[in-house]
Amino acid sequence: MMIWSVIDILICALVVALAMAALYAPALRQRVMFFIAFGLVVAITWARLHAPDLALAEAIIGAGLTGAMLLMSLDHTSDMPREPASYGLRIGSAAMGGVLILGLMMIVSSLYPIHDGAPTLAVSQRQVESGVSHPVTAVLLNFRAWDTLLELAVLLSAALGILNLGPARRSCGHAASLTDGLARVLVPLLILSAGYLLWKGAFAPGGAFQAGAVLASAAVVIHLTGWEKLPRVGLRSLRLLLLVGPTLFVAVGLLPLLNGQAFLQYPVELAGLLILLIESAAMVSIAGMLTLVYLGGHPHANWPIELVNPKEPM
Amino acid sequence: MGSSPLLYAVTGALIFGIGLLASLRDEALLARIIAINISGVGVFLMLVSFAYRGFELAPDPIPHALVLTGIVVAVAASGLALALEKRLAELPKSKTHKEDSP
Amino acid sequence: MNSLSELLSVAIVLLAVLVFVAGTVALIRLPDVLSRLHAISKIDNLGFGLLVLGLILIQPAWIDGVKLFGIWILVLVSSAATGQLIARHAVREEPR
Amino acid sequence: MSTILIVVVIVPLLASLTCLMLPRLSDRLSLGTGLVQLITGGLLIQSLASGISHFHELGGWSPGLGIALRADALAGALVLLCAIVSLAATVYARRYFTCVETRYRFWPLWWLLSTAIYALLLSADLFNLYVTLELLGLSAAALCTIGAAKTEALRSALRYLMLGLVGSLLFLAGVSMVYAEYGTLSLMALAGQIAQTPATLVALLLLSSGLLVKCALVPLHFWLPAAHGSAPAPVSAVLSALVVKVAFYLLLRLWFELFSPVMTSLFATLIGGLGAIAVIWGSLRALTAARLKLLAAYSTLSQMGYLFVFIPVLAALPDEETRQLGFGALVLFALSHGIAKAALFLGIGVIQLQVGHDRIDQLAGSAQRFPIAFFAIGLAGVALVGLPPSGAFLAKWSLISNSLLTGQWWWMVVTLTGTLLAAAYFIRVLGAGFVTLGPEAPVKGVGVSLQAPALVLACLATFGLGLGAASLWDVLAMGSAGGQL
Amino acid sequence: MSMGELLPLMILCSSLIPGLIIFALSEEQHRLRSGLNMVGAVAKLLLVAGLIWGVYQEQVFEARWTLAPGLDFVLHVDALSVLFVSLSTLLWLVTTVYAIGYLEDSPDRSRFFGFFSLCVTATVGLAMAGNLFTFVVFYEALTLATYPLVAHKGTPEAVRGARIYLGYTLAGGLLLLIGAVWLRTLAGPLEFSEGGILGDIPGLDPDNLRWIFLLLMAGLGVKAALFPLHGWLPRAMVAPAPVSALLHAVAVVKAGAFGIVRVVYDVYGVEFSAHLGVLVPLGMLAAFTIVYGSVRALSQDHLKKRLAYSTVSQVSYIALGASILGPLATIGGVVHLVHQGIMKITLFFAAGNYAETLGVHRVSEMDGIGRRMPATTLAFTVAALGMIGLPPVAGFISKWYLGLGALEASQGIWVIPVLVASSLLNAAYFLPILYRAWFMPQRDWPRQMHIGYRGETLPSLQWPPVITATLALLVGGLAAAPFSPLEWVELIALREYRL
Repeated sequence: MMIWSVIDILICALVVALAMAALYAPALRQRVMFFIAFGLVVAITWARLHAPDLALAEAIIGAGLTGAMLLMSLDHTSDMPREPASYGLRIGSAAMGGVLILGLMMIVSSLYPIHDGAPTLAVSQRQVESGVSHPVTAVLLNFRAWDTLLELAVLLSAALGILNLGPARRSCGHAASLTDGLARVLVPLLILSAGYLLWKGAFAPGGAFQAGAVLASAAVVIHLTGWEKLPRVGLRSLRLLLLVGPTLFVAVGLLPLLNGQAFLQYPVELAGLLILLIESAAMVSIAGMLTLVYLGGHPHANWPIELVNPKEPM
Repeated sequence: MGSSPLLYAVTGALIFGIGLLASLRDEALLARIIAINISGVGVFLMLVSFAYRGFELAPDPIPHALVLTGIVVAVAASGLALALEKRLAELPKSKTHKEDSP
Repeated sequence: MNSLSELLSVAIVLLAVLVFVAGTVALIRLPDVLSRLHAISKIDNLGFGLLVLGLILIQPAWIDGVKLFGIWILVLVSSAATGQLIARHAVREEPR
Repeated sequence: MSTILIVVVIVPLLASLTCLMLPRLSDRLSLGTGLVQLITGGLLIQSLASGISHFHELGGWSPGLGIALRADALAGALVLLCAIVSLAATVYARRYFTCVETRYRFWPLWWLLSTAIYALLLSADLFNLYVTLELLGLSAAALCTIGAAKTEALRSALRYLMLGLVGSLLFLAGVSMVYAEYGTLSLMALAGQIAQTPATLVALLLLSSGLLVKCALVPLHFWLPAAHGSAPAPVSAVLSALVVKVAFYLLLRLWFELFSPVMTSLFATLIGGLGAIAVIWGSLRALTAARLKLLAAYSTLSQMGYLFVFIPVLAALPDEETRQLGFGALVLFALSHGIAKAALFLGIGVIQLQVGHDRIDQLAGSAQRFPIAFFAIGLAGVALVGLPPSGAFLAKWSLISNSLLTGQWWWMVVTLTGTLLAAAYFIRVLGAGFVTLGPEAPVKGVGVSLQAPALVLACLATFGLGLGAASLWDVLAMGSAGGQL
Repeated sequence: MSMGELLPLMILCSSLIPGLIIFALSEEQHRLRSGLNMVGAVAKLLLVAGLIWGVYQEQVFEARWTLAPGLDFVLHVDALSVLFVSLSTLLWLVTTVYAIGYLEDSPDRSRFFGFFSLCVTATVGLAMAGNLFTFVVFYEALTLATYPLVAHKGTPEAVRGARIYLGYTLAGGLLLLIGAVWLRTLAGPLEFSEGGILGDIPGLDPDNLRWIFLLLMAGLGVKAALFPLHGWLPRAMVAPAPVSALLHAVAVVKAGAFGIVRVVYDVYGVEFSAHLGVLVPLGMLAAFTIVYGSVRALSQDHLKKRLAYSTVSQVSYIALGASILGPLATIGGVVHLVHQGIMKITLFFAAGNYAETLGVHRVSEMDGIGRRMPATTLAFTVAALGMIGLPPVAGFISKWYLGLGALEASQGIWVIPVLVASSLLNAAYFLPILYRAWFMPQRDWPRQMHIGYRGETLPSLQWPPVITATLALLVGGLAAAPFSPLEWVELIALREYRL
């Protein structure tokens, strides 16, 4: 077992090193690169800590999508040379920060050993009633379904916020015929694996969020290769795309209220089917929302930059 | 066997602290978003390490669901912040005036 | 560490590590973009290929072996594409 | 298993989704939703007053596993406050945003913000509170940029968003510490178990600092004036009246229900001290603010300071009975500030809409041109300064008498200087407004329905809460399920 | 809701409801507005008459409303409150007539009359307040209602004057608030009761009570224009004449004086406060203010400012009366509350007439005004003589009783000279005006208001001063009549001293 502790130390050292690099590298461009690498190493950490769902999510969303967004927004953020704060201030804040972090680390270590709390037992006992065999999906979509619904609302609010922030990023134009070929291979593969991830979520790591993110990455690939001939997604269908996930989730949640049960209390025998239904709708919406989050603006808005309905009061 | 999750928890706390400190520094927005994401990962690392039940036992699923939700929320927030930044960069550079002046 | 296949896989993985190290050293030492690009893509196809081969040997179920092989193909495709794009960009920027 | 809680939370979410789906219906739909929320809030308060405590386990799982919604008197009172203010702001927003396209984009985000507020008020699960805080921060930041957002509005929305993220992160770190130590996230289960250990103290500090960022207590307040000052009027009304107050509600929940054994008097005095600085500093900045909205935002800073001054006084109160009364005064002050501040912002919005700017020194003649709006601003000023007819006066009366009772007379001095300064900056506004324009100035009237919400809210803050305050105390006394709130 | 509870509320609403309706009226509906005003005023007068009759029959009038646990909103009518209510109601009727005439075609009249009625509601409410909490509520409400009136003209000086006024009165209100809250925490609910309540509450630390008394007096002193706190009164003269007439001669200033009388008699109890030794400093301060006010009035050329300083000194008579232990001094002080109101309002009416009709603002421009406006100047003369203290007019009676009271309480040695000195000073600043008005040749007036009617000015401007002047004469002459203010004050003193 000694080998495992060596690997743990290695991973932790790598994670901390990459974090420091991502925070304190001189140029913004380098920081983004280090951040993407940091995301991948964190994905490995989740795998090491027996959290495959999180490894998937971190790889796709943490490193992939966030990294892509940061790269895309690199071009319009000027690398303003920040004059470093006075030497004393930097030393002072570093020292004070160091003390705080050390204190936090000691406190965290004082929490161990973690007593095996009641929840793990409760989840495994009630697992069979949840309709899915994979515990994380059970917690996510049944036991704590209210969190997931609100999370969809968070995504929706981010997407809506972005929708009225002016036009989306221009696609990068026709880079090379090679990328067309690559995209023509990748996109169907991504869509296929998204479906697989969604369906597998019931009994193995996977589920709506990972699948939605994979679909969004397909959209990123399309945006990068600048495919103009794709049918333009109409505004109405874009709204519908964003809506189908949360609306279905709320509808399914409200049904049990009719016969006197609690909100989001799926009938036990139908639970598996309902969860799959919710997950597929959620996948579509999440894909739409994450794509919008990546595009950073309204795909159809052709507002000239200054003209943003000026007669509208502030 | 209990040693390894402690190591991850402590690393998580370290990263959370460093990320938070960096996010409070007055820098380009991109740098601050990276800092916030990193400190978010730090907290998630603490959460997941609390859920680890050793090599044989299955870990506690609840923190995993929480962290999954956290990751998605983090990307939504970063996306909105970047979109705001893009919009700010596009708008014509009006004279940067103090908030109080008319 | 008893059966033959485990011994063989350890040897191959060691070889792969060697290639990784060589590639990284080359990346740091070599002067211009194109040759460093060459080092990177060497790591992806040769080093990673050896690693995958080593792992396939010790996989209990053969389906996992196929999956690993699939992963290798994907890495190959993506590294070739990115290598080509970076090279195109480097050539256009050459007179800089 | 009371379904009224579900109605309170789900109706705005459904409204947001339908407004997104059918934009043409969104105006009428929003009005309907606002009314439904008001009625539901009223029913909730009424049932709480008759002693029924509301509880709803989502998904039918016991709180150890699933999440529960819970409403006690404090939550019920704030739900009613939110219902009233958001109805008024909804009616106002229908007239404020003249361009239809902006309204179609405004409504979905508006109702998402309301969902976040109601979900946060009723939730009884720590992580769920994190998610609702995040939803609150994001939708509020998104709303700040509605309409023709100038660079200043965008920059302050961005700063607001970033600080909101930092605050949520601190809160999440606290949540993870609590979960590690006690193994459960449900507030009810935690209420009994919290013990005095170093890890719990650090968790309390993390949770509190996260929330203090959100309700802009002095050291962490610099984002508030810009954000509230440059957002459109209905948004800044809800931001100042509700969002800041909801974060304070969470702090109350944590300090008095969960972490009461850990809550030392030193901590309470420190908080009170910061509150006192906020009161004085906010009022001083409001005195010198150039624009009306900035003045209102700084006044929010100082009024929030009062809420924190209540904390040490309540903590030091000896017996249970006076503590309950003191707590009623705190809630009354929060309610009356919420409603009055919303009235003030809506009134300022009217002036800004017509005159195009809200600089205080060029407000001449506004008393003539928008009499209703200016009267509403004056009345709201009465409630904000805490003069007799308003509920705030009763609350300040009880705060002063409690601070004298507990011998901490310095809180009384802070309250009085704060009241005087508040009176000073309101005189400045009223004075500027009363100056009459020459006869030749074009007296362009304004639609009544744009000025009506401000007036209704202002009257509610002064006369409604002033005279009806006694009933609030018996609701609090009857309905305080859970914890010794 | 028995008659006992309903009547105080009806009195309040009789000016509140017209006020609120008037707010909603547009500018053009001036006939409806004046009608509403008059109806409200007359209705209030009738209700007050009923009230006087009821209180005379020892009937209890009280309306109670719990605002918060331990804090009750009480309207309780006793003899003292009837006196002040009847005074302000009567004078409100006369001032409304005057204001309608004065603001003939000026802008923003709906706003003016709306706040005007609110202000009277606050004054009447203050008079009928049953406990210190309600008193503070109405005290602050009065401040708020009067601010827009003072700033009515909208000129920069008006707004500045109003700002200073609000600054003083709000600060005073806060001091009163602290005193009230502190007393409330020490002594429980402070229901006003004849003879004071603090006397028989055991275990109250005298030092605290002295501090509280100081706070209360400071708070009330602002409105009662005691020496250091009187600064706002002269500056608030920028307000239109009806405002300075009703408010700064009757409502606001009297509210302060009434408050002092309430606190001394019905909260502390006059014996207990004498025992505490707080009355003598109050008396000293009042005496100094009397002299100071008169001296300052001498040097004022602006007519309304001179009247303002004279108000400062006259109101302190009431405080002086309250601070001398003895029924006669109390009678003198309290009855002066009524007399001074009637006389001072006449003076302000006359000043308003001069300004409105002839554009005369300064004393130096007033020579020969008697011939041009005989009726108004006659009223002015009667009131001025009353202020000096000559027998037939009401002023003499209160000064007479004050002197007797001081002798009876053996504090005559310093009170009598003060009274004599102030009378001489009054003469010194009123007689030259009278001499200039009657015996100097007429000069060309700055502005001639052209009026169709052959009288000297508008009827609605001319009659109010004459009415109040005759009232002052009647009250002075028939002091011994059954329902005269003097008789009523003797009834009050009787109850206060539990004789």
